[in-house]
Amino acid sequence: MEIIVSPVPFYACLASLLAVIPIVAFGRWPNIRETCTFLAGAAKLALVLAMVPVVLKGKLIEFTLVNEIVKGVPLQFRVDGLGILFGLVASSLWILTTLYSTGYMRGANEHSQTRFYAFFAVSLCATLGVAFAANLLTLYLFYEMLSLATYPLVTHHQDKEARSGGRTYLTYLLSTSIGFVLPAMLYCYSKTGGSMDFSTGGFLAGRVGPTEGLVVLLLFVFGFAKSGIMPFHSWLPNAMVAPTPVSALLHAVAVVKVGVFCTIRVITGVFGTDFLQTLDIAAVVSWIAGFTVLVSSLIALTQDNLKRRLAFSTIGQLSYIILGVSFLTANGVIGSSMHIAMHAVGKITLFFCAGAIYIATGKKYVSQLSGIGRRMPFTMAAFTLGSLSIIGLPPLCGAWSKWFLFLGGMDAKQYVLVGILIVSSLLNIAYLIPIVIKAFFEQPSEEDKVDGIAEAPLACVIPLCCTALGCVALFAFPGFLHSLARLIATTTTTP
Amino acid sequence: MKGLALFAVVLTGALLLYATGDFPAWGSVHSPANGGELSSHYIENVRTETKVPNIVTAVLADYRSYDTMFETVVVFVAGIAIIALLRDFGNGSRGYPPALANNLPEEPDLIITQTCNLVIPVLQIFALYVLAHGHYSPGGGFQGGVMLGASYILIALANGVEVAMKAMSERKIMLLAATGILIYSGTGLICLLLGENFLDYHVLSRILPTDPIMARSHAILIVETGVAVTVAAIMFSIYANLATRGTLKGGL
Amino acid sequence: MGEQAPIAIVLAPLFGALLIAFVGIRFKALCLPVTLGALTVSLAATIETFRTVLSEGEFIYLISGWERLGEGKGISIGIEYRVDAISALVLLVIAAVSLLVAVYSRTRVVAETPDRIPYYYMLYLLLVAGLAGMTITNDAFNLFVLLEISSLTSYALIAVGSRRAVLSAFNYVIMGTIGASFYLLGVGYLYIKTGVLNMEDIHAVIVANDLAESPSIQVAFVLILMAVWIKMAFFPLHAWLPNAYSYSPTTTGALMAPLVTKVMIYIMIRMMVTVFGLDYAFRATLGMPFNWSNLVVSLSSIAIVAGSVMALSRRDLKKMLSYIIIAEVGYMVGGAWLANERGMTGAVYHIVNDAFMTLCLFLAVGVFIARTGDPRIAGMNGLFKKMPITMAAFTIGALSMIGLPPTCGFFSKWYLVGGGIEAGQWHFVGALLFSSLVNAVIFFRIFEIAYFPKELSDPAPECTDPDAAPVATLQRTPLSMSLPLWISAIALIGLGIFNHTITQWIGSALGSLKFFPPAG
Amino acid sequence: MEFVEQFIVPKFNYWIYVVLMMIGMHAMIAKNNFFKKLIGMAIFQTAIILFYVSIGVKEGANIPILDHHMMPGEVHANDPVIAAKFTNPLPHVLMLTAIVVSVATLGLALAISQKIYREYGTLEEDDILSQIKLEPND
Repeated sequence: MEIIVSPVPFYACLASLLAVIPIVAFGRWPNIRETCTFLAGAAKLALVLAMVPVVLKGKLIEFTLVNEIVKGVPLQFRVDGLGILFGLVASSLWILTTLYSTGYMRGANEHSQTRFYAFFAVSLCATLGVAFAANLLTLYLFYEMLSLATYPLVTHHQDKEARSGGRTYLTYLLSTSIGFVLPAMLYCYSKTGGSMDFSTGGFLAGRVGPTEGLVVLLLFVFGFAKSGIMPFHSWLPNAMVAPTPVSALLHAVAVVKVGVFCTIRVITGVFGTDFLQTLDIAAVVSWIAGFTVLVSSLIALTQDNLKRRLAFSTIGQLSYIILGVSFLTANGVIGSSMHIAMHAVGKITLFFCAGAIYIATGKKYVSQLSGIGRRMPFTMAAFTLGSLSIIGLPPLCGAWSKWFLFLGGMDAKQYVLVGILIVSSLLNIAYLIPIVIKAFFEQPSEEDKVDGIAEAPLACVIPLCCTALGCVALFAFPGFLHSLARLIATTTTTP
Repeated sequence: MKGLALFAVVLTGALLLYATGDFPAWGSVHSPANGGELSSHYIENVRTETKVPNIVTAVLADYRSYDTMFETVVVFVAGIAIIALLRDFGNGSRGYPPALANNLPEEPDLIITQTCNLVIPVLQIFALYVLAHGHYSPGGGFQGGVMLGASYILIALANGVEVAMKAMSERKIMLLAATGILIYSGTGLICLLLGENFLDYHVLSRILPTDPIMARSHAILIVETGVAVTVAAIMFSIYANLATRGTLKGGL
Repeated sequence: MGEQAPIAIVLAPLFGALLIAFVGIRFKALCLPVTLGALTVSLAATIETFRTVLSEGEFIYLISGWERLGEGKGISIGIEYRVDAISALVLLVIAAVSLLVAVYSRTRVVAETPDRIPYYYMLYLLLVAGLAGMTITNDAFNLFVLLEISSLTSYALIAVGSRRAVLSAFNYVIMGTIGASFYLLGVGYLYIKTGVLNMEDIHAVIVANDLAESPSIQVAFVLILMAVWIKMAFFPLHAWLPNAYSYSPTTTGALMAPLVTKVMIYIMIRMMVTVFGLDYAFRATLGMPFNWSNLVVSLSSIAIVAGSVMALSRRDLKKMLSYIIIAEVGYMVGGAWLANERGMTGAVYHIVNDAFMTLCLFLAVGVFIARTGDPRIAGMNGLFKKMPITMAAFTIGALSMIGLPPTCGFFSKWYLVGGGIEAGQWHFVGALLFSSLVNAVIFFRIFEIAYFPKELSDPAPECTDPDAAPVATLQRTPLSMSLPLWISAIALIGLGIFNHTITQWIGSALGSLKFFPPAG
Repeated sequence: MEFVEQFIVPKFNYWIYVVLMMIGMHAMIAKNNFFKKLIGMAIFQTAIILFYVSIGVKEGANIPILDHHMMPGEVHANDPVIAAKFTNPLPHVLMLTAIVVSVATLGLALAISQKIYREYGTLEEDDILSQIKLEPND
């Protein structure tokens, strides 16, 4: 495969990190500060977009920052299909989220906004770092950076609830990454004699037996607990104490997707799908993911807090992605890759809506939402679109990824798991659609009655409309994403 | 705790005794330590290499002079450490149990003072002899220095620390102690400045009117003097601080 | 002058101390400048030495100019310095840390020991001279003399502190003397069988006369190991350390905590590598059904776990850090005994890292105590808001202790855990990871306290110690305190990023050694 | 009896040093009184000196001073010196250093114990520990 050496991925990563300096410097002038964030976001997106055509041609973009960070392992960026797909999702949604958080943070009159924007930018840097990491160590470095950078965001309110939420957050993420990933990574390092480059066939291929392979695989899968796989999922609902923009971008897009992204990298780049096939151990991961899908959907049904319900929904959806890739078939990988983008667009819409509702009315619970659709028609319309996309109904983008996941499962002849996928889609309907019905068709209680439309600030409503329309648009024009996903599938699986 | 201590001690003892079975016979001329190249070299070549008959002095102040310099520094460290810990810098005797307050007889005892006056000059002369004769007989800087220090301690014992402090004030102690080490390390430094390694005395023949081998012999005397000065000052200082609990008033 | 640089490393602090004795006693204001000057010269000499080592490899400096005797390598009749990449690295750490702490001490020494400033700085400089001398010497007995210099100075530097410090200093004297005497005995047992005192010569004689099975050599090995273990506070011989470090004056703690244990670990490695030889160190069995490597690695796993657990329950900041040091000692001892090159590299690399990590944390804690007057963890309430810059540096230090990238602590773990995996010592790997997690718990609990302000239920304890003069709390952090703190924090990241270069240096010194897989 | 003849009699000085050292070490660890600990320390260190000096003994050798052995007049620089005629000087040199070190350590330890007495009014470890327990700090 042709390799182009270019520092663009590094610059894309750096763009948001450098933005921290002006953000902190202009902390006293909110308008300038937010402009800086926007500029950084635009620059980042532009850099990522510039790489897309090159990657679509089947080339790789590589940049080595440090020749040998430890013996034999460079600090290196390499952009391939999967990386660019994820980077694109994260950086484009960052701009929308920035717009949204301007409205949200000012609307809610939050404290320490400068800190908020600064750490947000750092988190994005880490996210892109993970996306473009060329080897396991680089990936791990940025993974840990993301865990730490998001802690101040999760605990932004600095109250008792934030404290316990933050504690759970770090306990889960750090203990799994130090306790599981680090030894697994070092095991790989000592097995391969120093190389940890993600490669098509997997760098561990042929070097471990089934038992060690399974142990290492599980260490990785559980170790990247950002993917919310059960039983290491409970940080995610607890992290919902964060301000909504954080929940939206980080806990529906960046952080959690980093988790699944890492898992995909492990399955495709560390082990390689072919090797896993010969070891015949991927089914274990499939079953864990399937279990997570089912159980999280059931739990979501019982949640009254809107954001928590969405969080459990996220846990389930993330496991779709893991499930898809663990089928080890081309269609499964396509479905997983596309679901990274599709779920991101859909879920961020839902979170934006939840935040908008909170800003406009102060309501957090599903049971309080009766009749709110009349008051906030745009928000709730967007919510409906987002929900349908998550469920996977046409004409919304979620349909595509679910379709490919379904095909992948059929190819792998995992009919039970396919059944679980279908059941879980039904459960999605069960926990999302009642909200829509409640909002539009129930009568609001007396004290909630407001005449006319009372939406959240415009800065909140515009982004959520954009993403909702995005759900539709991606259904209509999935070609670009599909070709990326196909590229990923062809480079990682044998047809 | 006691049982544990006994266990540890017996264990260590058993270990040490276990090894004695392996030792060469006591007094053996051919044991590695006694018959080895290192010790034989010192004995056989000390005359040609340093012209110092006392082999111990030669090894101490020439072959292993770096060790000896730091040995002097150890003394210096002990001296300043004790001052740093005990010396009461005018804060009064805060924290003293009342029983310890100094109640000394006003008048020093006549017989003791007179005897001391007799002994002290002799002692000091003898100390200088021990120091200077270290090349030819047992003796040297440490021994001479301790005697010199003892003479001041004797003054303090007889007349009280204040009287001794008149001869050897605190400021002087510090200066002398540092000077002693400076003499030693300065000798080494001169060698270094003359273009040889630290403490390589033979190069001193360029500034001393002797040949390189005699230069070693002379240099040994110089550094031994340094040792004596430091040791004398610090010995007295340790006594003065310990005996007066840092007040430097009164005494035992 | 380049070839005289090694001796200047030790002489500069010595002459600095003498200069203070001459002028500093009268002009107290000159003490600190003299100290700084001496340490700067020492640092410059260290850097020069380091450059020589890098360009020319390991070299010998003959003190007194006595050439070696006889054919081939011969035997040494004088005292030599021997510098290789590892000792040069340790020397660099000593010089850099002591200079930083000296800068830091500007306000602290005046505040805590106002009437003893010149004595304090003399002891300080001599401690540095002793540590550097121990690191650089190639003579087993000379090492004992310098060991005693560093011990005596550290006893005194601890005992000038508060009421409790004196007591812990006494315990330290007892333990330290046992340790030093064991070392002396060990050298005696070596001497009786080999007849030489130079470290390399001892090794040569052991090999030439095939003394590996000799009980005297084995006992000497045990004695020397016990000695260095006592001095480095290797669990369960650690009892002297926590009180000594936590009750001593701020500067003493900040100087000793990073350096003393680390230098002793270096000495242990030196003994293993140079005196006894790795084959001996890892394989000697003393007639027991185990070999040393497995035994010591198991002991260090216990040390790591025990140190971490004890740190967890401390409420006093410095004490908590002291127990973490005990755990860290376990890291390095274990790494050195893993019997493979990666573990040894990790151990040496961690000496450097741990020195700067402990330095950073002790300096930060010193600033907290100076500002709040409260040594408890609870006293850090709301500090993120009050002093964000200091907290940021503390955070870097803490992250390094936990072992999160990109700080150097992560890369130490990388080598140590990697070495553990390679050696198949899974309990050591487990202990390291456990300790990382415990450190994470400890430090994030501190972060929570500092980040989530809360009304304190009980105010800072009244000072009941009549001798501990109520030191006024500072309103602002002076530059002399924040600058060293920041340099150490940045060093943590720098050491992490350049870990490959550093380990290559270490590897160049270890390269010629043969690492044997542990038998059984 | 054979054991005594074989292992103890020819090396009795090593046995003595070990016994002395153990006495000192036991006092250092187990004694309650700080001053007794220091006495133990002195015994401990002296025992080591005994050990070292024992190393250097040579049967039939004289003290390591050349002129003392060879009368004035017979000494010429060319005369070979026979190593077997002089005791080993090196242990003596080393012990000179060790003595100084132990004096310094003892002095410092005395100063520290004096300071402890000043602070706590006693040198008994038990009493001091019970005093510390009453303090609110820690």
